[in-house]
Amino acid sequence: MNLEVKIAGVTFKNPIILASGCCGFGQEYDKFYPMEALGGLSLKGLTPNERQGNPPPRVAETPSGMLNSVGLQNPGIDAFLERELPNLAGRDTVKIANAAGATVEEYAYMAQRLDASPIDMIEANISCPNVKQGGAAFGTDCSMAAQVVTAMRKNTTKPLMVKLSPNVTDIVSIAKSVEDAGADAISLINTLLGMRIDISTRRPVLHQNVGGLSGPAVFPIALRMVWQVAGAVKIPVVGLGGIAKWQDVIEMMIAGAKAVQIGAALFGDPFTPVKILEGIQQWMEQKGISDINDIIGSVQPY
Amino acid sequence: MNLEVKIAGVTFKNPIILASGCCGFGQEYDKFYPMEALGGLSLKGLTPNERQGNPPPRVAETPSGMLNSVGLQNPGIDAFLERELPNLAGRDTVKIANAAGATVEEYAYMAQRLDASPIDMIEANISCPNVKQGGAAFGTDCSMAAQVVTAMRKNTTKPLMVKLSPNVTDIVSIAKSVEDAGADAISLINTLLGMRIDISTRRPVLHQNVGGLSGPAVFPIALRMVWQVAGAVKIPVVGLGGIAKWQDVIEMMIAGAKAVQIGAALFGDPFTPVKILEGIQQWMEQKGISDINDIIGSVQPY
Amino acid sequence: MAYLQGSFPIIQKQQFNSDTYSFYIRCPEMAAQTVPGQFVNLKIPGFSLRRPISVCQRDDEVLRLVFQIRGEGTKELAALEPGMKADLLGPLGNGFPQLPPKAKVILAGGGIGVPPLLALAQVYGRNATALLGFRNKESLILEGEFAAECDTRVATDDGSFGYHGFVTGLLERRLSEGPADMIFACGPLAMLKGIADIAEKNQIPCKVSVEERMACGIGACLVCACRTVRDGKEIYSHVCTDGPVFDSREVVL
Amino acid sequence: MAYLQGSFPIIQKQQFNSDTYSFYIRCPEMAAQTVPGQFVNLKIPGFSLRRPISVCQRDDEVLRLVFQIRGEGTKELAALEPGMKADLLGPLGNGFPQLPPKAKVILAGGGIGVPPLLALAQVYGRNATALLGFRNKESLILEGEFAAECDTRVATDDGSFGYHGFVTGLLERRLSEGPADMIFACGPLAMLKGIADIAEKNQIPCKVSVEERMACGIGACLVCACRTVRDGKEIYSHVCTDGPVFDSREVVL
Ligand SMILES: Cc1cc2nc3c(=O)[nH]c(=O)nc-3n(C[C@H](O)[C@H](O)[C@H](O)COP(=O)(O)OP(=O)(O)OC[C@H]3O[C@@H](n4cnc5c(N)ncnc54)[C@H](O)[C@@H]3O)c2cc1C
Ligand SMILES: Cc1cc2nc3c(=O)[nH]c(=O)nc-3n(C[C@H](O)[C@H](O)[C@H](O)COP(=O)(O)OP(=O)(O)OC[C@H]3O[C@@H](n4cnc5c(N)ncnc54)[C@H](O)[C@@H]3O)c2cc1C
Ligand SMILES: Cc1cc2nc3c(=O)[nH]c(=O)nc-3n(C[C@H](O)[C@H](O)[C@H](O)COP(=O)(O)O)c2cc1C
Ligand SMILES: Cc1cc2nc3c(=O)[nH]c(=O)nc-3n(C[C@H](O)[C@H](O)[C@H](O)COP(=O)(O)O)c2cc1C
Ligand code: FES
Ligand code: FES
Repeated sequence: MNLEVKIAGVTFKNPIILASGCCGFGQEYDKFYPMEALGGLSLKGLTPNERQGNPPPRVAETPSGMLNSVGLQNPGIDAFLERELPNLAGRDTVKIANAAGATVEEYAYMAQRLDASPIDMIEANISCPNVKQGGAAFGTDCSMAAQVVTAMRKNTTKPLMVKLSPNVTDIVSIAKSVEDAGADAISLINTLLGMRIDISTRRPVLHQNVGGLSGPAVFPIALRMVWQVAGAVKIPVVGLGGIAKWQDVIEMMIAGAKAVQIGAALFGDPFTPVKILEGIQQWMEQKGISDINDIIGSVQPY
Repeated sequence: MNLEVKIAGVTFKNPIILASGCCGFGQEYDKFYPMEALGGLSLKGLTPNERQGNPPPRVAETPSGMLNSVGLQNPGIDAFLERELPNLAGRDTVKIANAAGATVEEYAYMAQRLDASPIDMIEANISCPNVKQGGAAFGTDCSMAAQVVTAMRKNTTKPLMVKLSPNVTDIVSIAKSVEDAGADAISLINTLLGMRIDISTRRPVLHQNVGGLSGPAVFPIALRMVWQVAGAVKIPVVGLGGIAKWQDVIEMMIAGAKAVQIGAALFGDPFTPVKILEGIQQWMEQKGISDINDIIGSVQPY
Repeated sequence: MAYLQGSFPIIQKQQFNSDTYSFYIRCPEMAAQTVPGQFVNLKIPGFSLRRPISVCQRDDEVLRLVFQIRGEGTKELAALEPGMKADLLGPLGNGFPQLPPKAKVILAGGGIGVPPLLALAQVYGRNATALLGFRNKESLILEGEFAAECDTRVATDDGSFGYHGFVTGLLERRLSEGPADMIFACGPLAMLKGIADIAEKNQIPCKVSVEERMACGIGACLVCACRTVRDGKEIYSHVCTDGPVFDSREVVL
Repeated sequence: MAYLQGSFPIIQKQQFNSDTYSFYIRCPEMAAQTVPGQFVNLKIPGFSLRRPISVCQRDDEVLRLVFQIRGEGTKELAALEPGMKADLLGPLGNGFPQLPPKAKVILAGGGIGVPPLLALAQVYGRNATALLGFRNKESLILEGEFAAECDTRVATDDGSFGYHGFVTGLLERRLSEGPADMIFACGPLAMLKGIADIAEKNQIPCKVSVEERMACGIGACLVCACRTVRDGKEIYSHVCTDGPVFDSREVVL
């Protein structure tokens, strides 16, 4: 049975990737099961300099989901390359660096720094809703998104995946813009902007007032966008948003995703990725599917 | 204890309105409890001519939510005025006609027809994701939204509420456009575009492929948008999207909604509005709040 | 008529085979109003949408529901035990039209479409012929209970019990024995089509009970659309209020 | 050290008052690894996020959790009964630092912050002084169990039991009786601030256990931020891994 998928020249032993911001720099869930079980890891979002992120509270519960407003807390690219990345050396899973910046120049700088690193792939995060400068602004405007990608493309030959924001009127035109600007792959979705208010204090639950919604609640939106984008671009699409069980992965892949990422579901059940892999294999066996690639984009729309 | 709210000159005995498309023409839930218990009813979306809507399946289940793709099935404005509206005569609750069209001219025509009717308020639905022509297109573009409102405004002196789509990059600018064009109130949100796929048949669950997501899953998104819009316009805002319990109503009102609408929650528990009213009253008593208007927009953001 | 909704105790549970269950639920007010062919909309904790399940039998106090595990919701439902409560909304739908009890009727059921016909078997008794189709012997349900009320004939797709073949075969046979005033049918779409065709050919009025995905169950949301032809015009009727029982010449199967 | 996660049986349940409960949960592997001050992250069906609850006591087989109903999640939790299972992830967090058992320590707890200190009372025994604050007599918990281990003094805000006033008052009194090697504190923020100030004034090392909303509980999501000062620089540490126990001079309360 083949679970291997290829994205932008990178081989993933299976299509299950942990989502950025939900698995630190890979060490935490490695304490439950070896990271070698996974197709890949999208590491915590990085910026040129250390960021402390937003004040707490940074998390709120919502029906079948959660809001976060971490705001890209990270040690900065230098500390990452010196202190964190070496811990992943020799570990047999695809390592993806998730990178963000406050300006086009910062994105370009991130690409340049990562180009010289042993990272397998770069994921440009143009969709973080939790930072004031840059972040989402780049992901909600076609020309800004293209500028970021063009600038990064110039500075790296590493496979470049661009992560899109769902907080847009027209996801397809953003996707086409980043494809045209030279992206090798697209991942979507990042979080949807949401809010909760504590009725006893009349204050927002999040100190940032608003935050990013993720978890099963957003799955139908993510699936719709993955389907729309996969049908409109030629580069591979990685689907995420609300995946919690193996059926969700099959749905995403049938819709056109070549691989998927798993975020919030880890917090409820750290073993989600392992259970999903088991479920997928059982399903393939039952259905007599020998290669997972055969189901990608196999949806038959009306 | 005062639960009365005033929106665009119309008095609602309480802030609980049933959402359009979820309560037919008011008769169905009247079999559980008299519609007089409600602040108002937003009736099934109407178009100039009869519409049969989309082929089934028209509904799919999602985590804490549902997708629908009804596609504005309705008997047309004539049949509504002749056969349906008379059934509501003398019933003491605010009757809101929800109107849509495929062109600006059709919207204008709907306003004109409703202007001459005993309806209390018009809700312009510029946000239906389930129809090919018009519908969402009007709600996702500031200038088209404004055109619709301007055209309707010319043809009616009835209070005109405009219902916005959440499938946009910038909800605030759409809201401002319809305010500037003469809307008396804004209601939001309509449904978010989503999808589900049946993995055994590899076909979308909905015959329309995609449909509108509603239910508790969308509540945090709705709340965020209501808060943003209420802070940006001077006309009253009616909040909806995912409301299922009294706490949700309080959150919406604290965020800035003057009233709320309840849709999908009715399907799980038809008594939702009645239970919500009880809950609100108990809470007000406990907190010593004598007028519900005192909490509107009382959120203290960080 | 008012709709009723509430949580009612399951007083008895039967398991017929690996995936089919029967629940007896005490809900006197609802039971008293229910007629054969109507259904209830069942709320299962953790699921957004209610599940429509036909009433199999009723008395003054109790509704009997028979259902099959088809997905996550019915799986959860099957895990309920006597003493626990079920949240029902009902009675819903139009039900089967009522003929004089002496009318000669044919009850044609397939698989999980069989249970709703049992109430009719009780009404028409020996004037009814029940034609029940199942995949195989293992999936056979309620045969004894039908046989106690009326002339009952069983078909299995694989011939492991009764007639080897489909309900349509049993129907042709039954009609060769004599006329009937009406056919009531419930089961998979392919079966309903076959039954409707035979009814048409033989000029026998035929009522079919159809399924469609639902939300409200009471005509408020319009999701449960069903193609029907009325006055020569094709329209979308709604299974929850215009149905689930339609005339076979009216509904586009 | 590996994290553990699984569903484990509740073997005993106690109710202290209208809203406070004690669960004993059999999870030998996890219990064996747990040190005082650590916590578990508890999954409650129907809720997206786990709930962090401190370990109150442990032996080789069993963890004891004491919790208060504060919202929907803890309300559901309180409805679990012996025989049912609880989904735990743990042991999590750093725990209290270990001093020689002969060290003179002060355990300052307020309300639902009291339980995690019981494990310390067992470690330090008669060398510990427990200062326990409650709103009133009704909300008093675990006093007898502390008294069985160590010198125990209780304060209530309304004077309905023990000292009339706050734990800070008890602490001033205790310090007037003689020195201490360390203060361990757990409770509401206002109390922790008061304790930290007194500790600072008296130059006694003070460790406080703090709370923050969590998701993963293991350092992977970075939501549980907590302002701390390290090397003169203010940064956001994370309660689930850098804490929940912080030095009172390090954490910005
Ligand atoms: C009027 C009516 C009467 C019915 N009577 C019975 C009965 O007596 N016994 C019985 O076993 N089944 C009956 N069904 C079918 C039953 O409703 C479905 O099997 C059930 O809803 C499946 O739910 P699930 O969660 O197991 O499946 P899932 O596939 O997980 O459900 C997903 C969604 O699809 C809907 N759905 C799936 N299959 C059907 C279907 N066939 N019809 C309608 N909605 C569906 C579900 O309600 C749910 O909203 C009836 C259906 C209708 C419309
Ligand atoms: C390290 C740690 C140890 C704790 N130990 C205990 C204990 O031993 N006994 C006990 O009764 N309580 C303890 N708490 C507090 C407990 O976690 C909260 O009371 C509980 O999460 C409230 O959940 P809820 O669903 O009832 O409240 P809700 O307000 O409905 O919860 C909504 C969300 O906010 C979070 N939340 C609410 N209050 C708190 C809080 N004070 N701290 C962290 N998250 C919160 C919830 O986890 C949930 O994600 C501890 C908290 C932490 C961080
Ligand atoms: C706590 C948290 C932190 C996140 N941080 C990042 C990040 O640093 N970079 C990024 O691209 N996405 C980040 N995300 C978004 C996720 O990678 C993912 O796109 C989103 O959560 C949807 O997937 P899910 O529903 O599976 O969680 C974060 C999400 C969460 C919940
Ligand atoms: C079955 C269904 C039909 C709907 N039809 C309409 C409609 O005709 N006009 C309209 O403006 N909104 C329509 N809506 C949207 C709702 O009025 C509401 O905006 C949305 O469902 C979000 O609210 P909720 O989460 O409370 O359902 C429909 C929603 C549903 C579920
Ligand atoms: S299910 Fe709502 S109209 Fe039929
Ligand atoms: S809760 Fe995830 S890092 Fe602390």
